[in-house]
Amino acid sequence: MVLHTMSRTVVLGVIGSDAHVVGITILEQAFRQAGLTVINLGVQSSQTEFAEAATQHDADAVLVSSLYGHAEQDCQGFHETLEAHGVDALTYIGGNLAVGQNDFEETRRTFQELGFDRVFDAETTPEDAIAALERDLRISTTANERATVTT
Amino acid sequence: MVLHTMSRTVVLGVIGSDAHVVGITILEQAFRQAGLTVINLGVQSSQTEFAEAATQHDADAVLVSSLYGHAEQDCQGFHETLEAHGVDALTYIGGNLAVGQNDFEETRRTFQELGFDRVFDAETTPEDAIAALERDLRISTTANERATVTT
Amino acid sequence: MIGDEPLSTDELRRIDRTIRADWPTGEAVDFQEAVAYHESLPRHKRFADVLESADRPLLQPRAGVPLLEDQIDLLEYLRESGEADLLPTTIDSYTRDNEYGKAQEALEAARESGGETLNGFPAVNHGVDGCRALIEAVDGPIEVRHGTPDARLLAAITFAGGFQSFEGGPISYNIPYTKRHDLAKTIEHWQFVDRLAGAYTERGVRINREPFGPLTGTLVPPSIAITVMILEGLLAATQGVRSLTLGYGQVGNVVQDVAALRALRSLGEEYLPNDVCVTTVFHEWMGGFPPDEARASGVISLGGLTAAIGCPDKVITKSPQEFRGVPTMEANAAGLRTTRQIIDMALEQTITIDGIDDEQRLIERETRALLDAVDAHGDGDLVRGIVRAFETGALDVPFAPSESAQGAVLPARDDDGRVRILEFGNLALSEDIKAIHAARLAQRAETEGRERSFRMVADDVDAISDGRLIGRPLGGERRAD
Amino acid sequence: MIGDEPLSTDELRRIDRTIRADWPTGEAVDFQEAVAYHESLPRHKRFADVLESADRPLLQPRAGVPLLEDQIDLLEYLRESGEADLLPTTIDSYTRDNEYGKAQEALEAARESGGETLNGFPAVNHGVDGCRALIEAVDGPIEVRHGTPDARLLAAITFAGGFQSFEGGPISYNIPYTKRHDLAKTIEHWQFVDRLAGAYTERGVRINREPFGPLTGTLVPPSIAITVMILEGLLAATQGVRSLTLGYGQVGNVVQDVAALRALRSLGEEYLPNDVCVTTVFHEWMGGFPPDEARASGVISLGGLTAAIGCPDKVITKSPQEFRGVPTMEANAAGLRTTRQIIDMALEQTITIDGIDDEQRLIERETRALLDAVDAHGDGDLVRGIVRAFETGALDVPFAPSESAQGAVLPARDDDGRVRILEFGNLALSEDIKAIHAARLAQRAETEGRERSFRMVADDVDAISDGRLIGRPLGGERRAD
Ligand code: B12
Ligand code: B12
Repeated sequence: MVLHTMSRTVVLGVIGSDAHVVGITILEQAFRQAGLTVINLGVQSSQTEFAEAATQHDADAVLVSSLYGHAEQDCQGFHETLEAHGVDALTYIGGNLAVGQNDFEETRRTFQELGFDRVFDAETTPEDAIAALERDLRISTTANERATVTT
Repeated sequence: MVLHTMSRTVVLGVIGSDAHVVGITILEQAFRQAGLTVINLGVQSSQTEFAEAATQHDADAVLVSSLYGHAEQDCQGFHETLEAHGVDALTYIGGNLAVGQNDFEETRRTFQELGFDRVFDAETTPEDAIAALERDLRISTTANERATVTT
Repeated sequence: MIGDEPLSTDELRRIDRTIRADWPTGEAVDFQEAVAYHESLPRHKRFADVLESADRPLLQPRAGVPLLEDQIDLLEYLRESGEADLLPTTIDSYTRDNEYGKAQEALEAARESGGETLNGFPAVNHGVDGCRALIEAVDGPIEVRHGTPDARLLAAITFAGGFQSFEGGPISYNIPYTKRHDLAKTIEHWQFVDRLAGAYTERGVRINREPFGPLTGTLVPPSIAITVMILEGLLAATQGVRSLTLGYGQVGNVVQDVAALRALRSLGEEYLPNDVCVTTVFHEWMGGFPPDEARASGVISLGGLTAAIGCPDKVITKSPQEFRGVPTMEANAAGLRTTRQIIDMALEQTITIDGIDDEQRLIERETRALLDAVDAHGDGDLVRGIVRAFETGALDVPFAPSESAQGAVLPARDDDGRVRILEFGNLALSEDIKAIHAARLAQRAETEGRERSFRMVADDVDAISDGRLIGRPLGGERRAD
Repeated sequence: MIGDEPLSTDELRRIDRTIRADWPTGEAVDFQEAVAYHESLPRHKRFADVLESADRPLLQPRAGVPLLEDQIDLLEYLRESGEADLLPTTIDSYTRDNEYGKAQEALEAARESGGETLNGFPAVNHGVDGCRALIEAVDGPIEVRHGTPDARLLAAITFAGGFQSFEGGPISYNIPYTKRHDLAKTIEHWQFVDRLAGAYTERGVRINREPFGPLTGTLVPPSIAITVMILEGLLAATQGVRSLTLGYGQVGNVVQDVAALRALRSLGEEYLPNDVCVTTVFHEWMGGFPPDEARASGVISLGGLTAAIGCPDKVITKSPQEFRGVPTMEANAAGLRTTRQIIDMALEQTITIDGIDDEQRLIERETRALLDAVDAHGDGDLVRGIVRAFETGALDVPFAPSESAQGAVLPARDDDGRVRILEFGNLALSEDIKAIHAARLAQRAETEGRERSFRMVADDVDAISDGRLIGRPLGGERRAD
């Protein structure tokens, strides 16, 4: 099966008042190498900034990063904000999503309920993220395939 | 309260086929410094050797050491052997008394049931052992005092 | 723009009044009464005295939870079971953003649910009395650790609350910690913090100040970190601070780390006024940790060993749970004890490593060059020099998220694992120094049979969490399996 | 008394028949068939090949449980989750005493209850087929580790069972491990083991042999350990062993440990015949551990760091649960990964420490003196020399429980934490070497303001478990609180 060349646009940023920039810097470079168009909002980006960038660049995916432990508070109403801006894109979130030594499955559920299509832990490599994007951004994606790349 | 000078005799040894000698070497020296007469049987001593030495030297206490994890098997019938030799002495056992990462309280119970007056873990210092001997070898020892030095 | 001048007493009073109005707890601050309170504290709770009179590296963890009672229990646990010599109180992220209202909501939620609604101790919300309750309940000296660009109210309340040590500075708590805070403004805010510390100092209460040495924590070249430390030290000294602890974050190459610690101490003593007591703090590896507690203990131990050789006055320890999130108190204490064991075993023996002097000389040359550039940018004023040097990129920090810095510098390890500079941007280093870095990195590129590129940087960022020091092309495989 | 001569084929056959009759499982051993079996094993299970071709120190834990299935699971776990390069099978204490009947009872009890009735894997009782099932199920090379003075049947069965590495030797598994075994007799028994390994070797199946370097594990002066290693190596070489791994147990002073590893390798290569491939193994601290997993990780890490500098071919790791008892498999794997992390981080950088050459020279001088003394005691025969040297105390091991040794040597650390000799007994060292030791210990005594005495030895025995390297009078307080 031949993969479609990736000429898709993704919006990437760190939400809330989180300043952990290294992860998205690495992701940005890797995504570009993989042929994606990347709009990197940088750290400390607000929900509105994500939504506006997604509208402006007609993004296929909105990728939210959060490391500092306040992701849940910062993402309350995130999908409503996107919707209000008319954004209909895939949404991912990744990083250290909870304060403390939580069970990741619980964390995943929390963020899925908030509306994210995929939830990634801090062990996610850029390759994992690209593999997920490659599958999700194809014209037809079966639910089955989607499940197998969920990390 | 003045402590009686210690002019008592103790038999010390490592039981079974255990060769860990360092602990009893340290204990022997410390006991001597504390004024005790020490009969050190060395490592790999049998129940009979303990009993015979205790009879021969009219020991006040018999101190068994075991590190290698076979103490329970090695001490089956130990008190019967002592009795058969007419030994009526205080008995202590100490060291790494179980194989693996066991709960020490359980181990203590096992060896108390085997008849030992006191059971010591591997964190026991020579000073702890001497303190216990000092109390137990006094003419009158109250049950209460005895409980407080149990380690 | 303000200059590098001591704030006048009037200015200090005026700002003090303004910022104390930012949140109701500000009202309770009374400087005179606070000085008397500090005087009532026993000697073993006086941070500067304990640190400056230590005869072996003291250990300090990071720790902060929302509720007062929990914070007391946590610190007492770390002191008793972790054998911590110095204690921290890490402040939550809302407070760092001066969002005291949000912190209050979260604090109340925590009081009700006991949940993890905040990633630290909201000291402003706890107020002077809350802080004092903490100081009194914990039997050791405690430092405020945060990451707040505008920490004026936090300082006013925690100083009055009995804390005698305060981390951060206008560069180190701006460049790595924020995107939009203006650097000049941040310096102005920290002049207040330092002047306030100075005012206490003049009354005999020596507040210890600790610029945050690790910056972005990720492959920061030693000379950049040391330059920032000296600049912040100078700014603080101008305001009357007399107890300064300069920091440095482990990069993982023992020779480079020991050389950096020595350069930090020697340049710190050289550049700072004589009446300032300079101490140093070594942070165990501040970059990405292995996602495995056992491997993390190995990283922590290499830090401890380095500290035993480099002999800083203080070591900030990491926990084996660093990768995953805020550690349990048991893991936090474990990081302390692992460090204590290896430091103490290594301290009792002479370990003299070759090549430290050469590396130290290189670090010092670079640092002097950067400091000279700041000076040149300032036309006689240090504040102006700092702001302009960051503007032009003459001074820069790798991975800096701040818009006040260029963030153009890219670091990479050389063949020996020492951190060198791959992209300089406008960093004010001479051509011959740049040539040294280029040569070292060319050597590595040759070893690896690949070009010098961002790929190397990315590999190096992951190397330690992947179980290596250098991000060699093959090392990367490990993570995938 | 037997001499240092190769056993004849007839003798080998005769003994083989006798000892195989000691326990029913002996019957199944068939040398020819076993050689063919070994030939069928894949290269990555051939111990000597894997070890001798490694390009960084390989890691090996200790591990043995009674039941076959459990042992398979344990080793596979250590290989996968612990990333062990080489695997062990530690034998139980009854087998070590040749009490196969008792081992059988305990094994059957374990099969019924699953309980911890044995402290290791009773390989003789499991027999050739049981051993092969283990070799086949585990995807890596496995060594037999035990402590058995008379290991003839154990060797016959485990060699036929597919094991290609076997720890121990007539001195190292007698002097530290038993009280009453006669040394001459033990040497005779090991001649059989080594000759059998030699017979396999001649057929192309190179069985790796590993004398046990740490001896009593407690402050053993390096020259004593190295002397024993070379003596056992020579005895084994006489019988046809061609793959020899000489061992050394960490004492905790980095300079002394690295010097000892270098001396071990260089003297090993010098003294052993050219056709023997000599490798070295470093044991992480073999003495008393701290009763705390966090502190134990610090001790383990110092071992890893030392290994990265000393570069042995193999490292035997400890677990953070060493103090309490046989570790859980998780803790065992943790010890491996902590070691791997610090070794790999340190290996990628140059760490050149001063003073190693001087210490190495001293160790080599001492070792040569001891070897010369053994030679002199032997009137031309090595076996006689060894037995007599131990009888007179010309060669001796501290804390030796064996009646075949004087056990008169007492070690203590000097002011730098290096292990020196306090009481020499009759140890065959020259007066000038003794003077060096005496001077170093006198210096320490002065530092501490106390006499050289057994108290120092006792304090040193406890020092590492108390969180220190040297048993200073004050360090002792720690344990009490
Ligand atoms: C370096 C670091 C810092 C630096 C950051 C510098 C900077 N500006 O970037 C400094 C020292 C300034 C810092 C500050 C703080 N930090 Co910090 N920091 C770290 C550390 C050690 C490494 C982070 C890192 O750079 N990793 C390397 C990069 C490459 O990995 P990554 O960020 O995880 O990103 C990868 C994946 O997660 C994934 N990913 C990330 N986002 C996304 C998004 C999507 C959509 C996908 C698919 C994948 C993905 O892909 C990336 C590439 O592989 C981590 C702990 C750790 N991981 O070891 C703590 C850590 C993240 N920090 C933490 C905390 C609490 C803080 C502070 C709040 C408090 C403090 N200790 O001072 C402040 C926060 C300041 C702020 N306002 O944000 C906590 C978070 C706690 C939690 N969630 O429970 C951690 C886990 C440490 C800990 N154990 O306590 N920190
Ligand atoms: C050194 C050592 C060895 C040396 C011993 C050399 C010698 N001949 O003495 C060598 C390497 C030869 C060895 C061999 C073995 N060992 Co070993 N060894 C140790 C080690 C590391 C230190 C022991 C020591 O010397 N401690 C220092 C002394 C001063 O302390 P101590 O012995 O604990 O004694 C003190 C206290 O326990 C107490 N005490 C002791 N006895 C008594 C008695 C009384 C009455 C009282 C009051 C107090 C008391 O007071 C002493 C002074 O403070 C321990 C682990 C540890 N503790 O760190 C393992 C350990 C004891 N060994 C162990 C094992 C399994 C073995 C072997 C069976 C297998 C193997 N690994 O090869 C063989 C056994 C051989 C045999 N036949 O006995 C296990 C025991 C497992 C268990 N119980 O669950 C341990 C715990 C290691 C482990 N975690 O697996 N070992």
